[in-house]
Amino acid sequence: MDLLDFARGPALQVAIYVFIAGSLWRILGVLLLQRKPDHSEARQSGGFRGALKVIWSRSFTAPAFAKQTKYPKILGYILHIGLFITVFFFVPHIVFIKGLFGIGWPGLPNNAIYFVGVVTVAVGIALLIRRMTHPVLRLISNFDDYFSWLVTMLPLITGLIMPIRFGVRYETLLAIHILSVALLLIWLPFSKLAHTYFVFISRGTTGALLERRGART
Amino acid sequence: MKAADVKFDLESKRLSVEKPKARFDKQGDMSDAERVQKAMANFSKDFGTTAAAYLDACIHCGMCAEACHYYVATGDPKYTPVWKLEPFKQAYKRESGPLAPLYRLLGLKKEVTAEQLEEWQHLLYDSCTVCGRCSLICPVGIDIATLVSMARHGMYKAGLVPHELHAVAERAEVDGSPLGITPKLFEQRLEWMEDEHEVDINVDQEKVDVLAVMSSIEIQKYPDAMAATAKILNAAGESWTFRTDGFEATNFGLLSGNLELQKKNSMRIIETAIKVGAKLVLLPECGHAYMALRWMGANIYGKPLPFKVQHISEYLADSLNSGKLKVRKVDKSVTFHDPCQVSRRGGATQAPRDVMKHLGVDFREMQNGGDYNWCCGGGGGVVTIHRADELRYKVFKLKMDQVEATEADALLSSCANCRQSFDDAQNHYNWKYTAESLLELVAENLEDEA
Amino acid sequence: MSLKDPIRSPIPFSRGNVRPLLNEIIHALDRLLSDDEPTVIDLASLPFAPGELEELEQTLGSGELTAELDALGKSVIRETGYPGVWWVEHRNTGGEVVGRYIEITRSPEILMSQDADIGAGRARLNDSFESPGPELKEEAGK
Amino acid sequence: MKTIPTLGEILQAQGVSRRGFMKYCAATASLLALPPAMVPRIAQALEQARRPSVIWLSFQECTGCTESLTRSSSPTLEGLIFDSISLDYHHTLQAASGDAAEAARHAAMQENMGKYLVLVDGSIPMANPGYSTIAGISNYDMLMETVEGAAAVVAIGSCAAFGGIPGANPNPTGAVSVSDLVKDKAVVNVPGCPPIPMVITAVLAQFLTFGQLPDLDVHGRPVAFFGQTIHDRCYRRPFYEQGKFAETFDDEGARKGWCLYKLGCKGPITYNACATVKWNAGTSFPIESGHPCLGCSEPGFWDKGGFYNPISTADIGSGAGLAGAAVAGVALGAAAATLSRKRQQKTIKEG
Repeated sequence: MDLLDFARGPALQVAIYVFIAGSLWRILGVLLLQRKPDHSEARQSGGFRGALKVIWSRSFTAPAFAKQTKYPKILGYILHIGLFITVFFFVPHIVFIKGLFGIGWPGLPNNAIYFVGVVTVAVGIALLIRRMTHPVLRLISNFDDYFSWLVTMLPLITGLIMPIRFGVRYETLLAIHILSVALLLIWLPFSKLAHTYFVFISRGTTGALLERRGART
Repeated sequence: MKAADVKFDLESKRLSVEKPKARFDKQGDMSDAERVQKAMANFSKDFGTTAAAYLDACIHCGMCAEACHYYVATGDPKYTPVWKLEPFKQAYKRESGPLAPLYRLLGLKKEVTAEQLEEWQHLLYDSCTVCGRCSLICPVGIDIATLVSMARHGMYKAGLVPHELHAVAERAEVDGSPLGITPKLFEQRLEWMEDEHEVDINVDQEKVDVLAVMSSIEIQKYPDAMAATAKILNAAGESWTFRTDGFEATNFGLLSGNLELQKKNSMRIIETAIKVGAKLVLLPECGHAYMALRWMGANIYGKPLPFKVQHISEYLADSLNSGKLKVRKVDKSVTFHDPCQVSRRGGATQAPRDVMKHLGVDFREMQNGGDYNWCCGGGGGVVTIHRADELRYKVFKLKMDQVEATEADALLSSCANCRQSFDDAQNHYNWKYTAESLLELVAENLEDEA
Repeated sequence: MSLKDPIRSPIPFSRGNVRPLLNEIIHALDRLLSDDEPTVIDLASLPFAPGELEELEQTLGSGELTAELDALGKSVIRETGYPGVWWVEHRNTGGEVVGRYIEITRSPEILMSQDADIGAGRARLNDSFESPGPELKEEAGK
Repeated sequence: MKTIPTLGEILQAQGVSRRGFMKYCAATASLLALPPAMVPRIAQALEQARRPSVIWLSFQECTGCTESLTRSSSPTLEGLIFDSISLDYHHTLQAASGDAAEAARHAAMQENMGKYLVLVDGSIPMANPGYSTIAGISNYDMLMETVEGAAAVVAIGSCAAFGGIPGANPNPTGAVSVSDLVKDKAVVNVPGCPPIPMVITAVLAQFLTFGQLPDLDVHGRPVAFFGQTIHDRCYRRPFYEQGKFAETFDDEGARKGWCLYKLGCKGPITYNACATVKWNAGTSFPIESGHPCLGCSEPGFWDKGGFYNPISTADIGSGAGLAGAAVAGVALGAAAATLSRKRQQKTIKEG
């Protein structure tokens, strides 16, 4: 049982268990709290339609706020799209997913993934600098923000080191990479990274509320 | 501070309690521990699924600051909307969040402290008009405005409401209406308006279709609105009445966070409406009144309301669209300030625009007007707080630029509280625009039937 | 695709090992001309794709001079189509390749007669001179 | 102690010319993957080299490694035996057997005390000595006894190096590797199943030439041959980078010679010289002939998941485990919510 076997075996297994348990814990911990019905006369029906609408529309800023939020929005999107591409279009990852769920799809060439990965890390660093320098972000940021940043960046960085290697053996780097993913999976449900699913619950709630009122979503 | 010794300053541009020599921003003589305990109790009441979903979704991206006129005007990071919720969120994470047992066990989230709550009074009251602009920009869709209103419940119970808001709420509890209006006084002013404008104003009729209600600001400062409402309803041939036992539309319970008072105010209108068998309760030109009854009334009542509720601008739009009312053309270029609770939060943005189309005015929409409109800075009870004046004037500059950019002849709105804060700021900057009432403009230009 | 067809490398020329090798040879030739410095490239440790070695050999082609060495198995020392670029291939008694090099030099070291062999050869020649073999003896006797 | 002739003297005695000797040194340099510039130094060292005595011990093995050695292309095995090493004991190859063979072994040990080389192939059963014995002597006893006076020990093949097939799960014979038992002597592992013949001879040539063992990596393997992964030296690497993969064994990609990653190639985590030195005198190696690398030179490669499972598949727990986690999550969520609601009632009552 060398480091790689440990990482690929028990470590990842436990991480996935913790991720599933943690996520359900947190989601149900929110959804099962008391729920007050809204008796007000709806201006128009379709609360559910409103929820879906906002889940989609709130991904984009309204023209009124475009100017002020242009910079963080662009960086945020590059980060998210970069993460999405590196995770879901890197062939070894696809093969991993295929091993789990049996579905696979064509991937991108590795050089493209390395490029996207580097850009994503660069943007990640830019966003961290912004969080540490922008007065608003300095005030409202806490341990969760900074640690979640690290936990998200580690898999990317360790993944990018693998082709470069810096003299370290490949299977050691692969093990470290998988352990960093395990850390991410374990940390996610207990941190702001849970916005992975809460963004839908939260946007949906607002969407349903505003759609009933016929207000701008 | 007893309700009786509250003196009103009804002469200045902005109606409120007289500027207090000594401020009583802490009510009752509870110990700090008691205040915290009261705050936590009433925060907990609101930690339902909705609040929980929001408070667990925040990713500290700080974008809500870019939408908040207090941050944009001052650049002070403490006005970041989600920062205003910090004690509320801290209490949630520690008390009711899914990970609450973990946080308590590991001591990761500290108890909210009294000092913290006192410091946050300025953030939750003076610097938040609950305008909801931040709720529109939040990328994870958190309705921050709703949470601020919720947070005020805890603040009220902890006796940490700003002096003026508390004073007005106290009088409203006693008199049934803030600004010292008693039913008697309301009736006298109606009669005064009846003579002044030679219009029949029905008062205390028994069975009617439409129950009209007024805001104390209109009754005291813009009484013509009462006459205008009467003209409109008579012209529309409605069977309507004012009721002295249920005339007050504003709800300082909602603004101060006093849930009991909010319930009392709303129930007074609901019961009166049921008594007279009204099919429609017509809300006056007031933003928070619309939010309080149109969207919160039924939930206060506990079941759907047995009558429709409309803001006067909605009624005017429907009547003009259906031809029940006809107006003369008004040759003027006009821009419109949307009251946040009616347009952005209430979804009735189109109504005033329909009315202005019928009036044939040269309507010039403000840049980012309508749903993304800058707030007048006076809503949510902020206009009554003297301590917040400097901040309000600074924030109002945004509004001034927005209006001036349209180069319209006149500025219209349909909320008395907005008009009041416009008047006060106009006086402060001796600004050329005066906020006029959409309702009164329509009333003046009704096509008088043969 | 029958067994007789030459194996084509799946790797395009632009990405395989042949192109960089040719480039290396060019630089080696520059060094040979400018500061008379020979270079030996050991082909055994290069990860050739199938057919690439043959491709390299064809590209270099053969020149005017080919030498064969018979010691501990056969060896071929051939000047390729590019003077100064030599293809040296050692095989053992079993006929298996034990070493294959490209030498960029005026003349590969292995072609030079070694002092020890020259000395031994001189001694042997001297012995056969002192006591000529049967044919020569017969000639001398007549 | 009769003086053992140096290699130079032997070759001269056989009439090999100096030029022939230079050819031999060049071949050795190439064999040791040393730069050609080293040839003079190798020549100078080889001249003085004395033929080391080599004792080959075969334990739980399939003779695959010996087969591999007999195929070793350079220098030919026969030459190796008579010219460069004195293989004094190999119970498959030697003519003598039984007590005579043992006597030969002891003689070699006596004569070359401290200088002879012990080559081991096959793992050593510890569960029960009876599993594998030679002339009634258990493998363990023979190994420890022979290793006593050895200059160095070379474990040939994955069995000797890491336990190999006998050591694979469930390891009924309790097979262990040489380095598990021999702690006080330098053990060079030459893993592979079988190892590349050239690599075996290279390690011997290295010892013959420089009289000391090559520098080793973390698993005790000569860095010259096990320093880089197959993946890093594989000629199909450009296809890996371009994302061109064979999906099945005879699809268009496989026929075009694309990367075999998706078919379970263990190249990226396997350190060996197959991609450069290749097999059967440089003819080909597993990947070149279309089969994914099994990773046979890595410890416990039999137990590293299926040969045809790509590296990045992991068996992350049984369905039961996942279901258990889900149930736990739901329970925790429900518990947290009910606890919160109870606390809310309590605080509201007090408030």
